[in-house]
Amino acid sequence: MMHLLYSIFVDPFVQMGAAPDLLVQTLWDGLVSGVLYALIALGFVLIFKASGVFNFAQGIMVVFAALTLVGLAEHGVPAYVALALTIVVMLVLAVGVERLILRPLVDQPEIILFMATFGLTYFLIGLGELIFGGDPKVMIAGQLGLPSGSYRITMAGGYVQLQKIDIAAAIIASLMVAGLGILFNRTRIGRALRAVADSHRAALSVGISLEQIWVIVWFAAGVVALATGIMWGARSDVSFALETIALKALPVLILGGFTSIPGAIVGGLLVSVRQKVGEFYWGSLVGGGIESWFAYVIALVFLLFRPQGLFGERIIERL
Amino acid sequence: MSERSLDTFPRLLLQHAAVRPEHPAIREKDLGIWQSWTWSQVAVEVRALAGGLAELGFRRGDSLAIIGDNRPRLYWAMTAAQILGGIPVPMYQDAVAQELEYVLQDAGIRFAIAEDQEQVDKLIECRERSPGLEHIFYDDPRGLRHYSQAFLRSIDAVQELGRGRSAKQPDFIDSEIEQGKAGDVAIMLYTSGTTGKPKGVCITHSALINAARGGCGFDRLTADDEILSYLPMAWVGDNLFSYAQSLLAGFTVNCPESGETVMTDMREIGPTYYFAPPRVFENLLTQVMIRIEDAGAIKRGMFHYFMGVARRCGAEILAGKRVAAGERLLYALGNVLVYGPLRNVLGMSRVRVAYTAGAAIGPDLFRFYRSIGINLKQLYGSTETCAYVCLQKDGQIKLDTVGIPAPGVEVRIADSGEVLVKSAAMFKEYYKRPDATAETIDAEGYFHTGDAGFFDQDGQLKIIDRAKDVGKMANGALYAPNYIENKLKFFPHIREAVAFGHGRGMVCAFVNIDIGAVGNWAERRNIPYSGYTDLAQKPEVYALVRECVEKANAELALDPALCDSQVHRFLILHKELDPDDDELTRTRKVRRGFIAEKYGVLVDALYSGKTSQFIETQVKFEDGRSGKVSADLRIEDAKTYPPATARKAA
Amino acid sequence: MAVGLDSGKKIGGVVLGLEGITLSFGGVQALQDVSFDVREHEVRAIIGPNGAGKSSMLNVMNGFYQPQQGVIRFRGREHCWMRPHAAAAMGIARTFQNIALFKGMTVLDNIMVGRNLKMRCNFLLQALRLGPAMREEIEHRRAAEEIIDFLEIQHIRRTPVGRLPYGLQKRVELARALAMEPAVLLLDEPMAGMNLEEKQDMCRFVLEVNDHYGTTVVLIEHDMGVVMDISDRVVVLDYGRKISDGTPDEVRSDQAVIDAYLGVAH
Amino acid sequence: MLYREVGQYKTSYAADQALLPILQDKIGIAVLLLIAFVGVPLTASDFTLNSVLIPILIFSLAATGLNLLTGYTGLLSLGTGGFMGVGAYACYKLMTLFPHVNIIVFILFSGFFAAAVGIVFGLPSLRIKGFYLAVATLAAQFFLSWCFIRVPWLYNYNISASIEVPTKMLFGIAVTGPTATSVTRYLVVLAIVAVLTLLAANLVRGRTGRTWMAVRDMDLAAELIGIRLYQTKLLSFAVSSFYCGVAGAMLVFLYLGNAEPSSFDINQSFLILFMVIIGGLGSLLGSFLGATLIWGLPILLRHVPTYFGLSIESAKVDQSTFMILGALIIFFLIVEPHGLARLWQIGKQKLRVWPFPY
Repeated sequence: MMHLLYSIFVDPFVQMGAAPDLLVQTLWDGLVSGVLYALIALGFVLIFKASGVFNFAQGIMVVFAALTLVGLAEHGVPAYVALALTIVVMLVLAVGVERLILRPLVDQPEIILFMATFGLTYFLIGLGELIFGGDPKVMIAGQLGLPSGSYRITMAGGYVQLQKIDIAAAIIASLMVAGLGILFNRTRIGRALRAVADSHRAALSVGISLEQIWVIVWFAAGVVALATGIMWGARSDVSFALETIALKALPVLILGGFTSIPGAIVGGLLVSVRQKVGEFYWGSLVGGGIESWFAYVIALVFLLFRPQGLFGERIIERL
Repeated sequence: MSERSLDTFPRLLLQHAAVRPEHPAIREKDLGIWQSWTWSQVAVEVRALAGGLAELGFRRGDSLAIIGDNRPRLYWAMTAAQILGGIPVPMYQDAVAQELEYVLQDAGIRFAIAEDQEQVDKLIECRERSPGLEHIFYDDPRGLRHYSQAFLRSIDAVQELGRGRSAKQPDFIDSEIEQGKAGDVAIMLYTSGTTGKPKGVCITHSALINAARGGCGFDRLTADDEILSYLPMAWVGDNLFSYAQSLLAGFTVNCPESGETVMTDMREIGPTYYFAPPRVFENLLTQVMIRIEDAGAIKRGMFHYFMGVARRCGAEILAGKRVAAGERLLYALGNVLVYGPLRNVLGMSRVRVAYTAGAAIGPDLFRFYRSIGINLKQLYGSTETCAYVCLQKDGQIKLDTVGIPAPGVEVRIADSGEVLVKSAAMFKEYYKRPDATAETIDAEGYFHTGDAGFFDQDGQLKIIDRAKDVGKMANGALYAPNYIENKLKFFPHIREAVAFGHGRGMVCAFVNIDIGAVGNWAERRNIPYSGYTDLAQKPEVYALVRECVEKANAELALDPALCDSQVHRFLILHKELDPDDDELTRTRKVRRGFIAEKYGVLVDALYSGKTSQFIETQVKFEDGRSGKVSADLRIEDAKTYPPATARKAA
Repeated sequence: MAVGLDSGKKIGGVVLGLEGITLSFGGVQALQDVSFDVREHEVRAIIGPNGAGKSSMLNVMNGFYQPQQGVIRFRGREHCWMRPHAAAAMGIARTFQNIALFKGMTVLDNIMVGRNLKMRCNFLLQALRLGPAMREEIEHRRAAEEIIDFLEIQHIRRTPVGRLPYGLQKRVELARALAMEPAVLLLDEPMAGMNLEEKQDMCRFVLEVNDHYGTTVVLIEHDMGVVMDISDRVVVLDYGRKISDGTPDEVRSDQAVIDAYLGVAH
Repeated sequence: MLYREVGQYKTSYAADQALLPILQDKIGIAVLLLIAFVGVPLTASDFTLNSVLIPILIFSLAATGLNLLTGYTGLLSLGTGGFMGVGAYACYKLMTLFPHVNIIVFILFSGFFAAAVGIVFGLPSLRIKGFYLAVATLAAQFFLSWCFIRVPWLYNYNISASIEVPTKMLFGIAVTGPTATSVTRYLVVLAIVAVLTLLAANLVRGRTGRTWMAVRDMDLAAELIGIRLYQTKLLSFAVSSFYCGVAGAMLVFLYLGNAEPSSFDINQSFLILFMVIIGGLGSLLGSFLGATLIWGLPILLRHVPTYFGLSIESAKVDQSTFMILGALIIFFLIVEPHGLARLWQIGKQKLRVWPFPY
């Protein structure tokens, strides 16, 4: 018993102190994958904010975008052309989703739309595999001009390794967030988007139809998904295993709240760091692999005390 | 108990309670299910009620007014009154207070049983002017909690009194039943009468039992039959079918939940024995036709195809005649696909015998029901003859006759063409009206029905009109207005028609369109309208009605005796004829004389060749308020056809 | 014709008392120190211009909102706040301004849900539908049917409420509340959005409920004619404060009420 | 057309509230049961029993469980696979600990373990709603999946990390394990599913079902009527998990014969959810229709083309199944959110009013 308590409350911290480089490395790894979580969460939030849809398919959209890009490149399409074409594909997808799912389901309960995105997920999995096959592929990071290799920083008797691609990812993510921030706050479309979040009728008064807005946000989420796919693919492979990152991003959303972009980012980083640290220092206690559910348990406990999330607005129930 | 002693209704009740105590006697849809009472339970209830009535001073010869929808307790009240040697007087539930008051005074009624608050209110209103009404009992206490009048009691309270009485005097009821005689008046029904004030028709136990026994034997009714009783209790038909025959054969009477749910209740119960006046059959058919028009093209096509098959051979198959094997096969297929489901939707799947009477039924309508396998038959009778004069025999059904004289009935045609009837199932007298009684029953004991008719070559009676309405046109030709009106009314778009022609050179008519059928027709053609008056004056509607009139004319032209009765000119009335405005009787017969007087200006306009006429009329609304309806009525000519003599010659 | 209708009605002592109720939402004052009482068997109306805090008042009465200050006294017991289901168990039922029926269920099932508190059979017996559970179902079905009969909704018994027109839904909601056999019935704008005929029907039903079951009725209504016709006493709220309280005649002639109503453009 | 309801009147509430008030339905179900219990065992091939009927029945039961929670109580759960796993592993452990007790007892008893776990993961349901709750059930799914892999005690420290079902006898007949015939297993599964379905039907049309539906349709109003939300939701979680647990135990013991953690992963949860959505939320019949469609679809895709001399690679079949499933989900949500069960009902209604449209 004492041993167990020791290994929970003392040993990990002793380790942290003994090898600060390892701690920093773990933190960095957590932060980096946090950026990717944050990107996925960003896609979720975009769509949720504007159309009230909890898009379960965001994960598969990442895979689908990455697969399309790599698939096109494999057929000899130059990298940048493939990138452009993939963006077009994401636009087509956005239009398709709006026409075939959102429009017929307008005014349905949120939970129905949520389930519809399960359908979309399965459809895209089937379609992706049918077209591109189920084998893992290598991301064309180099052709797209993304850096490879790493920086090594020595510290405290050891070193910390920073992958260049991770740094690039962080930069691109920041740029996208900034871009979206501008889109949301500075443009007419942005005003409409925010209006939609409040009330559908208000959006109509801004002069942009609901349908257009849906296409725009789904397209934006598609582009975010593409970026996420490229980054993630550059770190590992492009495969359907990526799909599960969407599930990992869910707790992020719960912590961040479904409607808050800053929340998505902070939540993504927090969850990821906690997850990595938890796995590294405590995971062995329970046989490892706690990454898969640790974030959920945190989110669950969190939800019990603050059902509307970290940054979400308080809900007042009325009758 | 021997057959001989079963000569009053109370004795019949005791007999069923003894022979089939557990057999359901009556059901009522209440609180969502069919509450049932067995014959023995009914006997107990009726005894209690009779005892209570006696306790409150109901004596031999007293009358008991009964007013309300068909409810078990109201039926029991009839038997209870009969046990005490009293006379139940059922009344129409939609009668207004004045009408009730007349009957209450005429029959000197001291006791009344009402269904609910609505009827109680009417009776209380009557009582203010006719204090002879000493006691009012009610079935449904809803809304009556704070009615503190001493003369008001619930039926439950009366039964409580009765139970108290039988505790003190256990053999009282039985001795009362013992005193009853077959010749006692069992019931008094007020005839609405097309002219004059209503008369109370006194019918004895023996007459009603004879009629019931004749009918039950004729159609082999047994205790296992089921009937839905939804027609007014004040009407002789309901008395014969739901009361007399049920008590004779022991079959089950089913009371619907409310007027709105009759169709649903009918579907649930699935009566084996069914009665309805032609207008009910007509409404049902109209609904069927409207609904099928809303069906998809394939189903609609299939429906019409198989209805065609049924028209060709359905009635013949039902009548057991020879039909080609191919047709028979098609009919069998149609039975699975259309007729069976249709009977099911109508609630008539189990109907073994269905009757219609009260007015002439359109041949198409009659044939429709027979062709889908429903054994619909016609009968002829009146209140005075216990609705028991002629019945159609299975296998000998004709569209335009009312069948052969029923067992035990003698029918004669007077020289004037009037139908005369003599039987054991006849009324005793008009209450306190010996003059009227003498007028209708002649020295030989024949009752003068007032209907004109003749026997055809098969010995079946054909009724053409009321005898007094049959007249002569200016050229001396026979004029039977009812016959013409019925021909018009057989068209689904025409609800009522009033013909004029006695002593005139040509026949003209008023028409009421059927707002349901024509309304639907107009909606399909995108003809907007705001209400009856507006719709009635649409040129399209006039064209529609003219088409009907001309078809009727073409048929009339074929009959040498009636070819002069073709309708030359017509107009569509601006309001629906209404019993509340005295234009129709409560049984919806047109009061031709009254109408001719009320709308004299329109009649004149018809015969003066005008093409339009302004009219303003007082109307009573349902809530008792009155108002005015006015309109400029169009008058149109209809094409007439030359007599068909030429064709006959050829 | 209600012959001698009022003769039998006996208004009893105070059944529900509210003292110094104060309620606010994040700085918005909904109710300020409101006190009034409801007597047994009476029809008590709460009126006031839009936003006067009428619905909030009902929500306090049945425990949906918790007042910051004040005491609710129900049948002699004091409560600072009642939990909604506790309020229901004590005999407070209500209907809602924006109909809160269970849309996916039939009329009969909605009413049967109202019987829920009266049903005792455990879950296992229900699953097996054994004797006691079956008897209980039937007993309560009968009770539900009596309410159906009372409110004249036999013809829609098996219809899912989502498919009913508005007026009938209101009636079904009343039926569901009645199924709870409440001592106090709170009606939030029972006649809102109805046509004249439906209003008359609903008035009749409210009075009959009050009369037949002896239920105390507290209602919010905008139609002044209706309020003045059917209520025994009226309390008037304006901007979360009570400005008048008394019989319809007293309230009608109260200057504060006249001012409040004239001051609000309708 | 087939429904001739005239004359089917009810003289008591008991008859009016019967499970199948219409005579034709009674006959239909009787015939169906007769075929299922007698006809099928006599005629069906091993393939039909093993690969079609047994799994369909088991998944129908799991879908019924999820439907009680999601369709009737309105609580979306993505943890079905996990709850099924609890049942399976509980049954396995019970069997190991008490090898002489009848296996059928354990299959049923394992449901209680699943119910207990269900209650624990249902605890957040009072505070959180909608997809937040769905996420909470995902936590259950991931946690339980992880347990099935990382807690070796559960699979008796088996090296392969899977559980193997030994042969167990009932009245001298093998019901589980490699020697049990498919007919025996089919009959056991059928009997359990039939009885549990009957119980579920009783529940949903009684007080419990009504409180569940009330909570689903409008939880605030339900509370104001005196329904205790917490108890109601937890009961729903418990009963739902019980059904899933039994289904999970049957899946391993009467169908698969051995279980790997992947049998109870998130994909299983989704599959069952899809069965419920396509079959019909809030309809027990729907659970069966959905399970039949979703299980039958790939079998059809695999076998039908061969009749026409075509052959499709099995990978392609899987991929098309995914696509069709996804499209079907969206289609049903748009066109008929109440799924196949509603289509069935509409068809039945059409037959009842035939030849009229209403």
